[in-house]
Order: sequence, then C-alpha cells, then structure tokens
Amino acid sequence: MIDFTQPTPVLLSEERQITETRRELVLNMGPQHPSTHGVLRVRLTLEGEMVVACDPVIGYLHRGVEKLGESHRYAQIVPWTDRTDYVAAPSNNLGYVLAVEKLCGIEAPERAQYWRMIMAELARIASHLVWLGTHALDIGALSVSLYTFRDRELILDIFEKFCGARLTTNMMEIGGFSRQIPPALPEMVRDFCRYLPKAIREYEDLLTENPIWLARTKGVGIVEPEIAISYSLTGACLRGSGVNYDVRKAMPYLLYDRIDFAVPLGTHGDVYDRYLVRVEEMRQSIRIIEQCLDQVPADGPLMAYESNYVIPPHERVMTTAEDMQRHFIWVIKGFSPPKGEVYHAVEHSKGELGYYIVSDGSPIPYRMRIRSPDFVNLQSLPYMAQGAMLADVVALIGTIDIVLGSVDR
Amino acid sequence: MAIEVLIFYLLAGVAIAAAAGVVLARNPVHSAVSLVLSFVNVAAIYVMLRAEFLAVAQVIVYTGAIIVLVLFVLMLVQQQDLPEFHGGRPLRRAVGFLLGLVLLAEVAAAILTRSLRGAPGSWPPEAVAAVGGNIQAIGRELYSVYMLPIQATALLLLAATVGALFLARPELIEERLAVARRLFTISLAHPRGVDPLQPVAELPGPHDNERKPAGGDRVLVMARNAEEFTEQPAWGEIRR
Amino acid sequence: MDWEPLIVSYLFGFVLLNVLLLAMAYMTWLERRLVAFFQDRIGPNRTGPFGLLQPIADAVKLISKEDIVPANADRLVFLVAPLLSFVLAPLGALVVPFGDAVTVFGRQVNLYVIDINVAALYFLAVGSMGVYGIILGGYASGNRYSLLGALRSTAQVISYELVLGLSLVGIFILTGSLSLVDILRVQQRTLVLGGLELPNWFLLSQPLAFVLFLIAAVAETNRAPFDLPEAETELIAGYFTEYSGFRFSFYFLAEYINMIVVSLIAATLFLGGIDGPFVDGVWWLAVKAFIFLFFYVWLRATLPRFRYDQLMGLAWKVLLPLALINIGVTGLVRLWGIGAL
Amino acid sequence: MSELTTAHFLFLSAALFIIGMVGVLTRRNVLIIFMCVELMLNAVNVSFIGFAWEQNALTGQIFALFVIAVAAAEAVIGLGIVMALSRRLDTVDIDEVRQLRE
Repeated sequence: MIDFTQPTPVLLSEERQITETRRELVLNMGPQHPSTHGVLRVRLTLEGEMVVACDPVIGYLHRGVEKLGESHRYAQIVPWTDRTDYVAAPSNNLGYVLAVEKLCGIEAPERAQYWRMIMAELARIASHLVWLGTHALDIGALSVSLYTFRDRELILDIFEKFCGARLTTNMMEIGGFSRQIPPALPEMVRDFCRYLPKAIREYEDLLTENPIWLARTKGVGIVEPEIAISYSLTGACLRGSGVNYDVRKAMPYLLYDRIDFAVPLGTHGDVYDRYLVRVEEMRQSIRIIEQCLDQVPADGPLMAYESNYVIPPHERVMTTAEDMQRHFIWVIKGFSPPKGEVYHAVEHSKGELGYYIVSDGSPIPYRMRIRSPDFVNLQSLPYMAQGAMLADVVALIGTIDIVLGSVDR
Repeated sequence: MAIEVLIFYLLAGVAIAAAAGVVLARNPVHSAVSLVLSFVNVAAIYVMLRAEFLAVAQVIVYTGAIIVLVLFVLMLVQQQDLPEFHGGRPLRRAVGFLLGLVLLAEVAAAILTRSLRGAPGSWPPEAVAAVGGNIQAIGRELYSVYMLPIQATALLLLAATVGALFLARPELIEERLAVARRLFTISLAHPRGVDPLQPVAELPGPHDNERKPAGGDRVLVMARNAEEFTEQPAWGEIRR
Repeated sequence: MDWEPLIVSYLFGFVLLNVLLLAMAYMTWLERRLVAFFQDRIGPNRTGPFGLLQPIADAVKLISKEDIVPANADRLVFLVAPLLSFVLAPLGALVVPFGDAVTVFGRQVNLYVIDINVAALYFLAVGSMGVYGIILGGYASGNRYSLLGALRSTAQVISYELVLGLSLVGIFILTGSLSLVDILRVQQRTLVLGGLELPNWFLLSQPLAFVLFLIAAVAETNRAPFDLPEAETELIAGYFTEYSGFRFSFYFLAEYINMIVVSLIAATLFLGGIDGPFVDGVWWLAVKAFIFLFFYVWLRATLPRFRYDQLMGLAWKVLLPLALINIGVTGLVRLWGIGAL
Repeated sequence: MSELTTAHFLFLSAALFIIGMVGVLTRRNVLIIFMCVELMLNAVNVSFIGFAWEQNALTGQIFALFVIAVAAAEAVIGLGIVMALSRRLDTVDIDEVRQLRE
C-alpha cells in the first residue's frame, strides 16, 4: 500500500505493479477522451469509482520542438514557440525573444515593451478563457464554454488586427516588433477591457455561487503549499495553494515593475481556489493592460535597430551600404550571438515558462530547452487524484490547465 | 372463458421457460434477464388473479430493485472469474434434476388429488369493488388485522438495512491526512516565508495586502509584492 | 367477450404512440434550438423553415448508419437492450388521461388507454423496468466506460425511484386513489380559500412533493444535472458509447420519450392535467408538459453535473427525509381534516 | 380447455419452485443460487395468490406482500454477504467457499 502521507507518490507503471484484482478496475482514460484536453492518456486504477492510482502518460503530441531549435537559426525558432502552447502563443514568443535578447544584450524600445506586455496579458486572458470554458464543460456546465469562446474571439480579433494571424501569431521578434501598431488598435484593446469585466461577471454568475459547482470543486484536489513547492508547481496551481510566487513580481521583466497590480493567492489550495485565482488574474490582467495603454508612448521605435543583432530597417537597407551588407548576412546566415548560456522565465498563463539557451557563437543554438509550466504542473495529478472519484479526475485535469502541445513540446 | 385459459397458458409457459433459462444459462447476466422475464409474466398472472397491487409490487420490488441489485453485484464481480455451469460435478447435477422430477411428481399427485378446502374468505370481488378496489381492500386489511406483522416487517427491513451497511462497507482507502496544519502563505522570496517553524514576528499592515471576498466564504489574498507573506486561517482543514 | 373497448383502447394507444414519437422528434429540434438560444448560438436552421425538417434528416442519417457490434460484446444482450429501453419508454403514457369521454361516431370513447386503479404505481413500475435497457446495454458493450455508466445508472435509478414514489404518497393520501383519472377528477374541483377561488391543483397543496418529484424525475430520466450514466466528459457517453446507427437512436428516442411521459405525468399529478381556465382540454396538458420540457432544457443549459457520491447523498440524505416528512405532515393534516386526530 | 382452476396456478407454482430448487442444487455460482431462491419465493407467492383468488380472501395476497418484503430484506443481506465474500475470498463459487471453511 502506498503511504499517502508522503508528499511524492508519483507512480510510474514500472515502479508499481498494477495487478488487476477483482476489486480494481484499470481504466484507460485517453488519449482519445473528450476531457483530457487533447491527447493526454491517464491510466486510472479504480476501486468502484474511487481512484486508487493515477498514472499520466504523455508524449502523444511530441514534435521535438527543442530538437528543432538546435537546427534552426535564432529568428526562425520564434514560430516554433507558437506551436508549443498554442492557446497563448504571444506569451511563448515573449519567453523566447526575451531569452535571446538577454543572451545578446539587446533591450527592446520602451514602446515595444509596453505592447509586448499588452499582448502577453491578452494572451493570458485568452488562455484563461479557454481554460474556464473547458474546465466548466468538463464539470458539466455546458453554456460557459460557449460564452468564453465567444469572448476569446475578441482577443483573436485584436491579434488579427495586429499581425494578421489569430492563433499561432508569431508576433514578436528579437529586438521588438517589426510591424507598426495599427492606429485603431489601442481603441480596440480599450473596448475589450471595458467589455470583459461584464463578461467575467456573467461567468461568475453561472459558476461561483452555484451549489453544484461548489460541491464539485471545493475540497477537491487539495495541494498543500509545501507539496506544491516540492512538485515545483507554478502559476495558478501554486498560487491557489497560497504560495506567493509570480515571475512578474519576483523577477520583473519588461516593465512590470512600473505597473500596479496584485497577485491573487488562494487559501485552501483546492480546485475552487485555483478557479478563483484564475478568474481574478483575468481582472488583474485587464488592469495591467489599461495601465499599459495609459503609459505607452504614442509613437517611437518598436525595434532596437541600433543593435547589430537586429535586422536593419528597410529604408536604411536601401540607402546605406553597410546596412545592406548586414541585412544580407542576417538573411542568408543569421546572426551569431555571443557564446554563453541563458535562462529567462516569464509568467505564462499556466505558470513559469522558461527558455534555456546555450549558444556556441554560431547562428543556431547549441541547445534549447523549454521549461513549460503545464508539463511540470501535470506531475501533481497523481497526488491530487489519490482517493478522488472518477469524476474528480476530469475536474483535476481541467484545473491543472494543460495544453498538450506545451506538455509534450 | 377459453381466452383467459389461453392467456394463462401463454404467460405460464413463458414464465416457466424463463425460469428454466435462469438455471440453464451459462452467463449469470443472462440468468438475471431470464428471471426478470419470468417475474414480469408472473406479475401478469397476478393481474388475472385480481391482485393488481401485488402485480405492481412484484414488478417494482423484484424486477425494479432486487434483480437490479443482483445485476449491480454481478457487474462489480468480474465476469471471467465466475464459475461456469458446465464445470464438472455431473453427479450433483444428475441428482438435482432427479430430485426435481421426483418432487414434481409428488406435487402433481398432491394437487390432482386435493380435496381439502378452507372456508371462503370475506372479500369476494363485490366487496373489494365496494371499497374502491384491490389496493383499498388490501390497505384496509393490512392496517387493521395485520398491524403487528407489518410493524415487524418494517423492523426487519430496518435491521436488514443496518446489516447490509455493516456488511458492505468497503475498507476505506487510507485517508490522506492534511499535511498542512500551519496558518501561513509561503513566499519564495521572503526569508521567513519558506521556513514555517519560525514564529511570525510582524504581520504586514492592511495596506500591504488586501483580502478580497471572492466567492461564498472564500477570500483571495491579493499580494502586492513578491516578499509578501501573510497569515492565513484556512490551512489545517482536513480534506473532504 | 366484449371486444369493442379493447379495440378502441388499442387504436387510441396506437395514435398515442405516434403522437409521442412525433413529439419526441420535435423535442430534439426544440431542445437544440433552445440550448442554442441559451448559448448565444443559432442552432439548426438550414433544413426546412427554422430547421423544422431537422428531425427527419437526423432520423435518416441515424438509420442509414452502420450498426456496429463490438467484438467482445455480449451479442444477444447488446442487440436487445436498446429495444427494451425503447419499448418500455412510452408505456407510462398509457395511464395518462387526455380528457373526458368524447363521442366519436356515436360511441363513447374515453380519452385514455387504460384506467387501472394502480395507475401511479404502474407508472413507477414501468419506470423501474426502463433501467434494464441501460444496465444491459452498458454491461453488454464490453467497454469499461459503459460498465461504469451502467453501474452509476443502477444506483441512481434505485435511489431516485424511491424518492419519486414517496413524493407521490401525499397525493395518494389526499385523493384516496392511485388512479390518475381519479386524481385528475379531484383536481378539477375548485378550492375556495378565503375569498379566493383556486383550482385544486396538487401543486398548491403539495408544493414540497412537487419539488421532490421534479428533482427525482430529472434524475430518473438521466438528464442534466443528473446525467451521470452518460456523462460525456467523464464516461464519454456512458452506457451507449458503443452503440451506433439505429440502435443508438433507440436510446435517444427512449430518453426523449421518457422526458415527455414524465412531463405528462407530472402535469397530470400536480398541475391539474387537462384542467385549466376557459375550456378544459388536452391543450392545457400540452402547455403544462411543455413547461416541464422547457425546464429540462433550461437545467441542461445552466447547471454543472453532480458527482456520483453527491448524487447519492442528495437522494438519501436530503430528498428521502423530506419526502418522509411530507408524507407525515400530509397524513396528519388529512386525519385532522376528517376529524380523526 | 375449460376454465381456470386453482390447479393451474398450483402447477405453475410447483413448476417454478422445482426449477428454482434444481437451480439451487446444481449451480455453483452464489448469485445464481440467490436468484433461484428468489424464484422459489416467487413460486410460493403464486400459490398464495391462487388460493386467495379461489377462496375470495385477501389473506393470501397479504402473505405474498410479506414474502416480497422479506425477499427484499433477504436480497439486501444476501447480496451484502456475496459482496463481502467476493471481496474477502475472491470467489463467488459456493464449493470453494465450503472448501475454505474446512
């Protein structure tokens, strides 16, 4: 028998011989299951409807993004990062470009930094909306998912207006943005910020005080703060347990230290607290976006063109010889950052998203590693599922907020 | 009247065939389905015998509850481990069938030579119709003459319920104890926040953190900076 | 033997079955339109005006699909189970009175198929038989999700059957009869309360029983938020995961016919059935049943799903004691009313 | 084919009872034995109600009602024992249960 008081009961199928006795039923949940959010496979050992052991099996969506990073030039990797967590693509772009900028010692212009913050927060809201919809759908609330996807469309419209793509945006570049901000965009974002609080209230009307929702989420999947830290959870999974750790506050990047916002912390560490935390995070994101819109300079450069690592602007290529040469080399060969290794983390909607890059001075990274938050958060599923009911497993997968593209990379 | 006899033969035939199916079917689930069929046919015969209430009670209690429970248990007990009918013991089978035939012959003889008849009862069809029907008649009889037996039955059912609870309670999965009995949030950036054993010397003022009523009885702590570390009342509740 | 009433009953039953099937077909259309409305969508609107031909298109699609039997299914039971479910579903409607006797071609025809003195119990009995389709289908599929769905359904139906039955006992005490025709007649009287003339509907005298009946009926028909046996997000589709084509459609038909039958029974028992202002008639029954059906759809669009243990806890710890209290209070009031207390 | 007589019902009852008895004697699965016992109880009910019909009395019906109630209680306890048995001994085979006792 497993000692459940111990904090790390990660059960790999090799470690524990799951013998199917008369009382235990091994249920293979996924990879084609409507509520495993893609192609997660969970091997459940059930007694009646009670989960005795839970064994997540991942890798069905593995595309080797990290390995692909070792064969592409630095600027070519940005689109690959879109495809890891495709629900919040700009945040992935941000993590990668910040890591490379750190490696090269570039800093994007202030205006670009503000817009990066706006886009990252919009991506956070989009991701949380998808999470809320699917989580509610898993627990059985049918309508919420349609409302959240309806409102997510507004964010995708903003992305489309800015860069032409809706899902895999590929919007950020090393050094800033090479696109111009469309003049209508700030007003579009402001409209959205005015609209969303009403929509959030609508979701909360449906869920927050709903007795069935409370019964399904309160006291389910409790993760104590020590356990959360020992599993190295991040994001809402960690903050729902009441641990104060947010990369935006702990290791501020971009201009988050100029923004006034709060990090919501849960008090019970269950599914309901993580729900409350994420809903509150959406509101805080709106505050951040509004402050950014107030503070962002109306015009100014969006790209750190003074740096040698950045492709020169079009008009200089056409007028000066050395910029034309640089442009030629940049396009043909790529740029070569200095030797060294770098790690940079951003607060992704799911937790700490880190990019670790080793450079050997060549135009392609020697090694790229992605610390994707949901991959790490998923490891807490066996702990949370011990002794839960079958229906809870669905709620727990929902509360971890995984995107399999990011888990398997 | 011949039509009634025909209907009776039809119903009785199906009931007996289904009952034979209970004994002969290899798969216990098939047995249960046969039993349901048999019971429903017997219920129909009850209707012919002016016992409508009994017919409905038969369907509700036997088919609606008892056989459903049997199926429930059958599904919990896994199929491939159930003993098969044709798994040896031919002697006992032969003896069983033989005994059955002997008994049938005896009972047939008893029925055919029956001469003893009791006194007619006090509820001819007209009397039953006069109080409103079979149910009303049974109700009157049950709650006047048979008051004591029905209370005894109630006691029996209660005792059975308690007994079943006692029998069927599964050994609970070892309850995971609440590990956290402390009253803190943890801050990874706060020197004291990661060390739960230190007593709290000073608490942040109300301006540093704001508690936000979130939903129902829950509050969210709104941390303003990474060092913040607050007292929390919630940890220490045992899960579920 | 007098054959005429028997033949009339069969004819009426035949007509009723067809009406039920038609109502069921348009119930699916209505549900999809209503849920779409709740969810900010449009719903089916392409097949015919307002999508009114959608049920026909669905039926054609389902019938023309392949009927797959899984390799490790219990073949016989697998094939029979959906039929069982479907056959038992409309039986409950046989005892619903659709109106007083009318004269057709010079003959008195009663607008109900049968009036038996155990009608309410008969409805419960048919309901409890209906679960066999689910259990056997889930068992025979040879699929663990289906098996779990069947197990859930078993426990759920046994528990809620009890609540459903006990919630009606108050009405039996007040009317002294289990026949739906008698119960309807009692409700057609007028209740004078102070200066107010109210219909003597049992909704007014048995409000608690009405709520209990409503909850238990939703659970009994496996609809949201009690749709655990077929919870899509947990058990994929529960007991009918492995079914396809027209066998799947039998389950589908059975579920919707069950909803309609329960709505008809609830309208008859608690809302006075055909009784209504102006002219009594079957249209009032239809209106009341529609209210229930709308309620079903509304619940489905709004509420999350219960968990298995919470569902059982609700039945045994909340609803059952309430039903017993209701019976006790009703009994005492009745005794007091006839001066026996 | 003339009229229905009590003998019809008694034969039905006897047939059901004996089939149940043969089942109890020959089958090894506890659950099937349990179902056969239910069949026997049901056979007795048929007799009771048949006699009640013959004698214009309700006593038989009421006895049958009590039998149903007792059958329900028996079902609850019996299935509880079967569950405990299958849990404890991993079998529902009546012979194995007896062998384990020895």
